[in-house]
Amino acid sequence: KHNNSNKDTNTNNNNTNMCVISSPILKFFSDCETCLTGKQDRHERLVKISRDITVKSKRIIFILQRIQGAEELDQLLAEADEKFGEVRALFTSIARELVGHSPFLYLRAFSPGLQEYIEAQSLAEYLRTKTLVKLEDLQRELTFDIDGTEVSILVDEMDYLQGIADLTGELMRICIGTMGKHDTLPGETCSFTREIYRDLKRFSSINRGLDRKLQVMSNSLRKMEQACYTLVVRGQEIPAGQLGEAVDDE
Amino acid sequence: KHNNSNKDTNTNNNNTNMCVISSPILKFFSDCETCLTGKQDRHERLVKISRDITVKSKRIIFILQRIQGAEELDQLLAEADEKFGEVRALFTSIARELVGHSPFLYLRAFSPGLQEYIEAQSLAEYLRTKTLVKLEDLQRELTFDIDGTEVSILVDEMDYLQGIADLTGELMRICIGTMGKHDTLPGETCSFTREIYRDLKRFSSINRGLDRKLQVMSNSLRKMEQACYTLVVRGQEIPAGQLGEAVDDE
Amino acid sequence: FDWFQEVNTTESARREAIREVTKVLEQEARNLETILQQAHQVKESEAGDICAKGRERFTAIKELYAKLQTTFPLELYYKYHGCWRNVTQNVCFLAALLVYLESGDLLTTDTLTELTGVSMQQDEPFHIDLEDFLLGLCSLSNELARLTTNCVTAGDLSRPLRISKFVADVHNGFRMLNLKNDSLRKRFDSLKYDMKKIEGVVYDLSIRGLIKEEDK
Amino acid sequence: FDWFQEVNTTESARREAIREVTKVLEQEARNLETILQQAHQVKESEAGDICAKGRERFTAIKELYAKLQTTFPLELYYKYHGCWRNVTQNVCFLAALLVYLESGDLLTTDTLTELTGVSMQQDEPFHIDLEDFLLGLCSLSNELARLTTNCVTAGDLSRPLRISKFVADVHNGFRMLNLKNDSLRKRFDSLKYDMKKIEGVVYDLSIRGLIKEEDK
Amino acid sequence: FDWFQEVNTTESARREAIREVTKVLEQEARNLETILQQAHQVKESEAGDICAKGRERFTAIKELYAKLQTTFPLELYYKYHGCWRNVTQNVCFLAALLVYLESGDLLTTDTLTELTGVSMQQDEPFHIDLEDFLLGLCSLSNELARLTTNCVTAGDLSRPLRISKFVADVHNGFRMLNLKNDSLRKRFDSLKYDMKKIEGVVYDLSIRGLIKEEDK
Amino acid sequence: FDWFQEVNTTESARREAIREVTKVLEQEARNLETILQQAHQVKESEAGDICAKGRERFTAIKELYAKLQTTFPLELYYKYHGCWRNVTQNVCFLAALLVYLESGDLLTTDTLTELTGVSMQQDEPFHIDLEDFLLGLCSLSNELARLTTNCVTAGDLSRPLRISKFVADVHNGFRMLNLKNDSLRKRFDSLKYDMKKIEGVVYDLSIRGLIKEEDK
Amino acid sequence: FDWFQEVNTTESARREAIREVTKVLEQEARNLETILQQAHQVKESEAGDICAKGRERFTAIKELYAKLQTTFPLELYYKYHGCWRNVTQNVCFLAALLVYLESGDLLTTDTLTELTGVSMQQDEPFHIDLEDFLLGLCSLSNELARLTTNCVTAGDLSRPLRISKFVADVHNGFRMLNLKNDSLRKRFDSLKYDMKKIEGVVYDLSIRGLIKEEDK
Amino acid sequence: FDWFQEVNTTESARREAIREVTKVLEQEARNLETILQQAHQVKESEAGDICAKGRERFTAIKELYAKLQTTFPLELYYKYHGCWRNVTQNVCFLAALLVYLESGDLLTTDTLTELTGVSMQQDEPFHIDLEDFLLGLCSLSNELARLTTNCVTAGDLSRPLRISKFVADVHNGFRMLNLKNDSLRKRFDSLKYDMKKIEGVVYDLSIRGLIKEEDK
Ligand SMILES: [Mn+2]
Ligand SMILES: [Mn+2]
Repeated sequence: KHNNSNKDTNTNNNNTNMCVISSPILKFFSDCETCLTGKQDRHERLVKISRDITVKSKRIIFILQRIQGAEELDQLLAEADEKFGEVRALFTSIARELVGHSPFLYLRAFSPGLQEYIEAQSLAEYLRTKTLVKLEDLQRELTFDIDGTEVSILVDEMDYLQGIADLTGELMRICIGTMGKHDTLPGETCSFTREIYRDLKRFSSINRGLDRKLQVMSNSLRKMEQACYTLVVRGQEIPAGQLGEAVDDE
Repeated sequence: KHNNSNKDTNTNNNNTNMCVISSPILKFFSDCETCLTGKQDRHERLVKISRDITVKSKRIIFILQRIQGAEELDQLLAEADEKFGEVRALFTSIARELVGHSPFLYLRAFSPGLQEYIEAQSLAEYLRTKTLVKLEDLQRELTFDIDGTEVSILVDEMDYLQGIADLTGELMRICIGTMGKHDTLPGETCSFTREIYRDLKRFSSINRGLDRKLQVMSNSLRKMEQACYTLVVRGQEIPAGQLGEAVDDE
Repeated sequence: FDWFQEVNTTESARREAIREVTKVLEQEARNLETILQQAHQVKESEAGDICAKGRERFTAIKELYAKLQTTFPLELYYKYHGCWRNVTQNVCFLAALLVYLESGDLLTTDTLTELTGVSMQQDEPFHIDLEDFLLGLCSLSNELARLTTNCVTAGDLSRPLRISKFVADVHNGFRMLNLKNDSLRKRFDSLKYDMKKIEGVVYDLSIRGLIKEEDK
Repeated sequence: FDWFQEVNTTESARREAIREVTKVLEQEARNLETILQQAHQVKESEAGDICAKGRERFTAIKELYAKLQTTFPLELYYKYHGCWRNVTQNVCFLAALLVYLESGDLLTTDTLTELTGVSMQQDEPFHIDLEDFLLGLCSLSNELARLTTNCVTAGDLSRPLRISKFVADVHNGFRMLNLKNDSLRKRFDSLKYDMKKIEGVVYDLSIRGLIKEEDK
Repeated sequence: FDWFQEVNTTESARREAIREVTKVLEQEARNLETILQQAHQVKESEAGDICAKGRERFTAIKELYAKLQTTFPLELYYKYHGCWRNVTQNVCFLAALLVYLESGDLLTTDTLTELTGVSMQQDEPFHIDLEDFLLGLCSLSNELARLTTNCVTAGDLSRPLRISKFVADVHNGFRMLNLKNDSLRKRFDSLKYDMKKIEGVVYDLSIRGLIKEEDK
Repeated sequence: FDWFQEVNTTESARREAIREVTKVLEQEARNLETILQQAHQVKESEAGDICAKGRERFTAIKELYAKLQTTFPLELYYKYHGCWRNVTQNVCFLAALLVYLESGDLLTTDTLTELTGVSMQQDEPFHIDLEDFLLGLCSLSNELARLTTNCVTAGDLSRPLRISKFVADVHNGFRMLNLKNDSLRKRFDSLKYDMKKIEGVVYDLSIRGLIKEEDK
Repeated sequence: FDWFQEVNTTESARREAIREVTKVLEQEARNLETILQQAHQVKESEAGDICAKGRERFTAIKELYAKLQTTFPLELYYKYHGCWRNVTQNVCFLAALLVYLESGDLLTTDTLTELTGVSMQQDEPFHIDLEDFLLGLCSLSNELARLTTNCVTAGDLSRPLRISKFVADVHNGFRMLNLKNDSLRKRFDSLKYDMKKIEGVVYDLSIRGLIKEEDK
Repeated sequence: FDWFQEVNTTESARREAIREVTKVLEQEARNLETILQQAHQVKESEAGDICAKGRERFTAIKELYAKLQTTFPLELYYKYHGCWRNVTQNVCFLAALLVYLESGDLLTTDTLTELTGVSMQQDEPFHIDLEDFLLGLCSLSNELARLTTNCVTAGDLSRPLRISKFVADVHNGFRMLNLKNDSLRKRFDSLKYDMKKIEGVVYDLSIRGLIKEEDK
């Protein structure tokens, strides 16, 4: 009762978008509303695209996990490439949303998808060339020309490293899965992971996130080393007196 | 080398969907694949719709939070109803996805949206009729006729109670926000919350989830009681010798 | 809130009833497991008896599943699914183990339905969830890995190769699936280890020339 | 991974540089706050002097913001945003307090830009984030609530009503926003309490007839 | 292992029996709480009726405690103590609230024994643990803090001062204890907070001249 | 490894000895607190007696600190610091409260050294850590906020204004410090809150004309 | 509150006394473990000496258990049970290991009582809790798994098969129990794992023809 | 408060200085680790080169420890201990690994002092804390477990047995200690696990006849 000084202003902001906004304060807040709602909506749209990217990237990884012998590799990579095309289309939509906005402002919205994509891309790259995908190559793949503007979905080093850490998990699965079926892959993946691990270990305790990733990598590496060990130990044994037969068997 | 017994089967399941699947085991797993992928895809679609429902419901709540005097109520409710129409359309999409599937299997996908909707709906209902929305009324609103089949998006009691617990949070905001501007709302919301709390308290320690909700409610209730107390204490004071003036002021 | 009192009572009663049935079901599964565990100690040729005894126990299990379906409205299947998940996975595993011991084949959905009386059609009101079935198969390979070493200990040298082929087939099937990062994927990863272990046994036999040519 | 070494070094250097600047910025903001805090102890009429001193300090703040912009590539603004969020919210609050003390008006984006040298256009490479600005306004109402009681203590009975109107306007503005369940919404909830508190003072004055008719 | 199996079964049966009784006990405690909660809405003078109804419910509670003692050998008291801890704390709180509403006095151990039929002698085989009693008292002050504001809202201006004195006495008692136990120490801190809150209400009334001189 | 074993034993013995002393120290601090708490119930003029009694207790505390220094080699001060942190913060608070009640002044480091026999020179082997001292001061303002409302209730209307000025000074002192430490910053925020509360009391008195002009 | 204070003091004293005894008990258990650990390095035939030495140490352990029973009223057994749980589990493990090394048999409850002087009757005032006993058995199989590989390394090829049978029996016993308890179930899973490991060793020996026919 | 401000500034400056040195120390430790990690890929005979390179790096580490001691008054050792704990544990581990690779012996405290220039006398003002040393040894066994499998993979079949004996000795040493400290106890459990793993490798080699008789 003692405070009805602002009843008037109340009534004309009930539906903010329809009626004329008189006071400059309300005008300012009305602009804020537009800006904040725009942000929220864009965030939502990006989350949705990101989820689609995650699903598709995971499926690419599953395709690549089917590798056993060397001969199927090309076919699997071809299959994966087809799917990568679809993922690229999704990234184009993200780029379209980001025209004129900082990717870092919306990073939280799409970084799960981005990380899964990096995981898939680096796995494909490893199987194709036996090398680690480079951040700059990924970055080039994620730069788009949207109506004449160049839009980069900037890949943060930490997102990249997260992807690499996840990659070693997948390499571990391939190492275990192809053991005894593929001549070189188990050993190669193990050495490759060991090198990555040793190189990255140099940067430990710089960044807490990195340390967690190193821990994950270390676990995968140990599993791979253990598997290679088992294979070697078993192979070392040539039962006395049956040497001849064993050679025959090969 | 010692195990290449199944190389043959390997080669023809590389791209599972294209070539003929010979063995019955692979046939079975191929069916599994279809089933699991279908589930995953449906889950994803439901998550997306649910996020849309959450956003829209939150905005409805914000519209209703704008209430100050009694006179604006109708207009705000009308505005809210319009938005509720949009939300209902989204629920229809959910129902369409659920034809032939158990809502509980996908509950995790859409329950955030459902809870936020219940919160919005119960707030609107309270402001309209000063009563608590009934579970059966909500359930009726969420039953759809999809191409002749009746599909119910079943509302779990726990989802309902979660919505009610959140409702008391919003009532608390209304109580504080309309204090000194609206004659009856602050006191009414406080008593209403107190009744809900006392009624629900009877079921405490039956269910851990419910206990957490009761804790939230209890906090809101205390804030409202404190606010009402402040108003009353202040109003009790009529400075000696200025009695006349104070009455004038009203 | 009296309606809530009522809902609550119904709910509690239902959960209690389900709990009762699953408790007995768990006990039955444990008994069945004890029977089938004996397969580790006997020759393959003598497994028939064990299997026969095992198959008998399914009568009780079938009845319990029938009873379970009367404890709640079937459209709420997935609401209470968590209560019998574990035991159903175990039953699937045991059924698959039984069928393997009997015939060396993979448990089919039809046989499972025959044994438990429950359909595997995912759109039936009451059914066995596909994931539970697959998790049961993972347990099967784990048990077969143990069986492989034990039957070598017992002097049965022809089974390992057959088991190896069987598990490789199951593994190939699993590789076709798109799994999320869930418990199924974890179990699938451990299936790989089981397969390696079995292959190891086959290798051990083969370098000693203990595998007959006709088995290959 | 040598490139990573390099990236890491650049990154560390940048963060260090930003940290340096924001540290000084925080110190400057603290100094400014100490000055403006004196408003609680003086009459409104004597606030001019305080305001003048306060406005001077913005020269340093402006320079620091200019310096901040040289420490990293501006397109990475939101990557490092977390480093200066807190201090920027504080600067917004202090600017808003200064402007209110000077003129009784709400800080406009133009004035803020004038004081800090930073644009509020959200698509400029370096700008003041809208949310930080709004959080600053929440702090303002909190401070004004304190000012309201203190100026009554100091015998200044005409300000409360004016402050009350001002804060009510800000509150009305906030009510137009669609907020998520984030820190802004929390601060908005506490703004309501500040408003109640100020209204309480006005009420206390009005029942004692201490509000002049012309102020209403 | 048969003997173990047997022990195991006895154990399960006991826990089941205890669970049954405590479940009903919890229900009774909740009913009692619902009754006593009404004290927040009525005048002090009308509380008598509520108290009478509340006291009646203790007949059932007493019986349940008697029954609880028959479910297990009493020398195993502390083995199962965890099962009824929570509800006993709640019962202590409710007894203390009842006694306070009736007489304004602190619940004595004798009265508690009278109400529940359980001794508080810590060396009796079945007793109420001291800690549970003290935790109940902490809940009491929390409830009284709420009661204080609500009775002012309801226009009863004489109670706050009395509640304030009562809670200050309880607080003094607590301070003597050497509280090692973490949960008790935490609750003691909250008791302190409640006391301050009640003192705040008394202050609010004092400054507005709403406390009669004779109450002081 | 024998040498390690020995080190280990010494270590345990030391911790045990420290634990013994701090336990008694905690008891003494509790006794002292009980005495000083009475200040809430008496007029300012009668506080002298309480203060005298309180000062006496410091003899015991001083001795205990002396004893504490004999339990371990002083160069390991910070190794065991955690063991007496809490009690030392409490002692600082009580010393500060005592001094405020006696003289209305802020506890100086010299007086603290006089009372406890422990230096505050941070480079002395055994000293009172600065942070512990500051945390004690935060507790002081919290206690003074309570005292403020209680003395209004008791009809003592001249103290709030003086307390308000005192706490504002303490607050100003704190604001100068660049607080990095988390727990200290949190407590500083609560100091701010206490100050506002005390200002609120002064406001309440002001608007009712209960503050004498000469006090201002 | 004086009475409470008293209860509090008794309580502290008791816990202190219990702590003292269990500390020595832990030391004794560690000594015993060091002795029994030597079994990993010697031939089975030479274990007799180790066992004799181990058995001697139980005199001290027996005395300590006797002493423990004097530190508190026995009806409060389960109140303080947590204090000696860990060490008792360890003692059970060591007793079981001793008995296995001596005779290849499973520790009986009678032997345990003989060694420790404590009954295993669950209704005796002071007894060894069944769960603690079972957890000790789990530790035993873990140790035996280690022993199995080590004795193969040491060239003792006949033990693995016997250990394998022993652990399989223990495992079968456990499977009968309806394990609700979480920690026990977890340890049971690890027992399963140990059994498989031991079976693996037997397999390794079998396939290399290193198991004598008469051992089977 | 000026004095406080000053103390505060000194404090900040010291922490900054310590931070600087430990940062470089961490970098050096990481470089050393990268070098020693290569031991996993080379034959034992070629390790000499790696060790030589590794030993060189200790010159820098020694200097850094010397520098660290100049950054603060040494009697405040334990105040800042937390800042270099982690890196010191790492340095201890690396020193122990280096010594093991060089000679197959356990790092002695003298050698550690020689390498780092820091005493291990626990009463020296600046020393290496015993716990940090022990934690470093735990890391060593973990690394040796990895080394054991890797050197088998690399075809070096004679090392595992030697590593196994070494780690068993360390384990025996540890068992003597009365480990109260939680983190140390946890790490001791993992040491046990590492030992079992290494024993497993020795077993794998033994059973396949891959260990030469003279190595035993
Ligand atoms: Mn992955
Ligand atoms: Mn809400």
